[in-house]
Amino acid sequence: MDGVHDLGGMHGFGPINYRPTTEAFHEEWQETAFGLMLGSVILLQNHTPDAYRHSVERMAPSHYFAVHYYERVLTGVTTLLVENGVLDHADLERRAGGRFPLAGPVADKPLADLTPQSEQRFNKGDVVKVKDFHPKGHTRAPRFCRGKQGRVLHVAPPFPFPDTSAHGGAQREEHTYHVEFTARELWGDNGTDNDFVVVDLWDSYLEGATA
Amino acid sequence: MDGVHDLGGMHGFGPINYRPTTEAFHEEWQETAFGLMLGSVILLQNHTPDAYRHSVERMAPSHYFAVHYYERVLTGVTTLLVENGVLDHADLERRAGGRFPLAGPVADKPLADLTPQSEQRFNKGDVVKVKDFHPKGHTRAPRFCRGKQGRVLHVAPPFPFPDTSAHGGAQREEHTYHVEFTARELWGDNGTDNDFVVVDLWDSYLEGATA
Amino acid sequence: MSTNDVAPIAARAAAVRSALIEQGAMAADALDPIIHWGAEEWKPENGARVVAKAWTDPEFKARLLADATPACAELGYHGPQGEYIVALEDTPSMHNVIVCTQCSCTAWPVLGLPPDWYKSPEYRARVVREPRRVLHELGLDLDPAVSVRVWETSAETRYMVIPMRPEGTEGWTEEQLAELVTREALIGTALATPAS
Amino acid sequence: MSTNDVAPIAARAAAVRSALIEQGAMAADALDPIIHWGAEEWKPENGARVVAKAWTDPEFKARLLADATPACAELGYHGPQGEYIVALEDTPSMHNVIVCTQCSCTAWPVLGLPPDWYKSPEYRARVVREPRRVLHELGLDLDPAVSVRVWETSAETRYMVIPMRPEGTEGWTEEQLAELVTREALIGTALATPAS
Repeated sequence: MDGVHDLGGMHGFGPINYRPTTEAFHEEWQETAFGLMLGSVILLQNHTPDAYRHSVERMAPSHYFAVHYYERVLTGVTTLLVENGVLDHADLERRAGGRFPLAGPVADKPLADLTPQSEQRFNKGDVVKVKDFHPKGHTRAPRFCRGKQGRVLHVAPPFPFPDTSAHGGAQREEHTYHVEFTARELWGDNGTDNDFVVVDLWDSYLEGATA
Repeated sequence: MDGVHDLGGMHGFGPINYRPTTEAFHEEWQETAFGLMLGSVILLQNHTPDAYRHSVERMAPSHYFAVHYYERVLTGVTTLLVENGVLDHADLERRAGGRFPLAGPVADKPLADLTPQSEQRFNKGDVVKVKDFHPKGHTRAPRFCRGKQGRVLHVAPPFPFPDTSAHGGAQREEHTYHVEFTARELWGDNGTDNDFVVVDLWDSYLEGATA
Repeated sequence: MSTNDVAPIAARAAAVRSALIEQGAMAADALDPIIHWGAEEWKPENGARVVAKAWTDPEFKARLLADATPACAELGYHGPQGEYIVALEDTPSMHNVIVCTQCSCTAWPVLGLPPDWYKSPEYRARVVREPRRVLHELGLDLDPAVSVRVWETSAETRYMVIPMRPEGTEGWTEEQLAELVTREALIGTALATPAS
Repeated sequence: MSTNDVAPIAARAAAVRSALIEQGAMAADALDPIIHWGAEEWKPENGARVVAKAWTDPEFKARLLADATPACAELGYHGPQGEYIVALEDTPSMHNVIVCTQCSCTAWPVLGLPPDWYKSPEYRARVVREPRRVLHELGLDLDPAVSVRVWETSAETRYMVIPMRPEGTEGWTEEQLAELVTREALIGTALATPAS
């Protein structure tokens, strides 16, 4: 989906609240949210990290931007637990003593029309181009690199293809590639000569190109 | 800027709260916000609607999505009044009795490297392509049509070029064109055969193309 | 953003107004005429009158479709956000609908200030991408054979839709016909329909 | 979204937990080991030990750069979000920095759970587009001649940065060297620096 979660390169964001800290959790509910996120692997049939990530992406943008990371985690996980019939939304709201906003529904026809690629099609050094596709469902091709050309730095092992995996589809595996893009390719005249962004991309997202 | 305000085609937004009403304002502060938005034309030297629109775009995304339209209006106008030295932010917060969040600063080097086009380069029926540019500052080429091809339906009169006008630059005028894009061109396999989007685009945003 | 200590929006609006007045930058009643125009003068009844006249006066309709700005001015409708108005004629094969995805531009003199739903992120995001689904949700089901043009108000053109004249209104007066045209019909999320 | 009637987040988290326990879907202590691992076992001290060993043991470094997953496992660091770890070596001409723009993926076994700043929309949006400016704001000024690679954690590879060993640390023990490597150095927003 072209969602507000796909933040790479977006303008309008201000200073980073950079406070190096050592503790993973600041409040107990954050521990619970994290525990549920990992625990849901056991609680949910057909659970995948991709379905979980998509559940967070489906949050209303006004909610997504307003809250702490672990509120997004809790919202996503709870949405999956409710959608899968493990928990009842009304019961949760009764227990919580107020509204419990969940993420929005999965879109109709969430999948892009991509051709599965079970074989490794590219090698280190190859020039590739990211397809300019815009599925309604989950995808891990960041919008900032779609339609852009880069060079394969490294071939990673095959991993389940998230666009189908997030939607209960086949757990097919495809190689991913560390594709290096120049800042000029990505950002035009705002790019700098010696800045690069490396994006880890599944084979289906790519097509061959020439430098 | 590639900002969250540039909403056309973004996924993850839910049902529209469609309540046809007749009154323009529901609360008095909304009237004040609207009055100040138009009144700032008189209060501000070098005021342009483009600078005003950009002031709203510069709001923090968490603020932008959390509030009513007229809070965005008030935030943008007040930001301009403070930036131009007409009002003092601390004084406003004292008067309001709390924090008064304003929009973020204008980016460095906000302008894209576009070639000014004072002459009408295109005519009805021409095929054009929107440049795939990503300035840090104000622009009125929606991101969803950048890099896409369309057909000129109509040539509109010249109007001040917003990308420069918003940033105190030359008030140069350029023709705008009503450019029709097919849904398939914009949205790929999610498009429908007989859906079209017409975008009103300044000459500088476009280049010639062949069908 | 932490919202706990943010001043109420009404207090913020009042702070700006009072600061401008006390500094002498603005007269105490300076905003009154602006607010009056926004609340009372710019309204969809104006656009409805334009549509009704176009339905009944072929020469006016021709002028309206050729250049809507002077045609609307004939009826007294002009001013801010109406500097260049273009009228979009619905036909049996083409439905038009208006949006402003980046802010909420509208032809104030003929449509009035935009309604909340038109300004919502939901409408702005969705109608360009899935217009038929949005229209369906808003109560307007189009025949799949009818084409849809979504007009994005990205520059200075301000649009108004001329909906199709409903059947069964032959012989109605302009005043009667204008009653059929809501602001939503001028935007294109509704049709002009006789009161049932 | 109207936020007035939303239950406090702590109450929402407790509601999910209590519902799962009372329904028998989950044991009362089922989350404890998960939370223990997140809070105590996955931590940047692990990655710091990996870096210190790479600085002092050329053969380990060669194995780490060739395939970091088994190399980290040699030291006992493996597990969720560490299924495929890639180590990125900083050099005098190349600085590496890690981000996950779409969520907040991190190599938990060697970096620990990500810090709040790494998960912020501000970091996620900005570092791919203006890395030098972001690094400057975070206190790291790079020579313009040094190239920057920003690694976007968009698939299943989990990265860790091997910062350059600071000068003047000849003869230090692995334990001493590991003290120089913060979580921020493993992400690439800081360098490994001797305590001044």
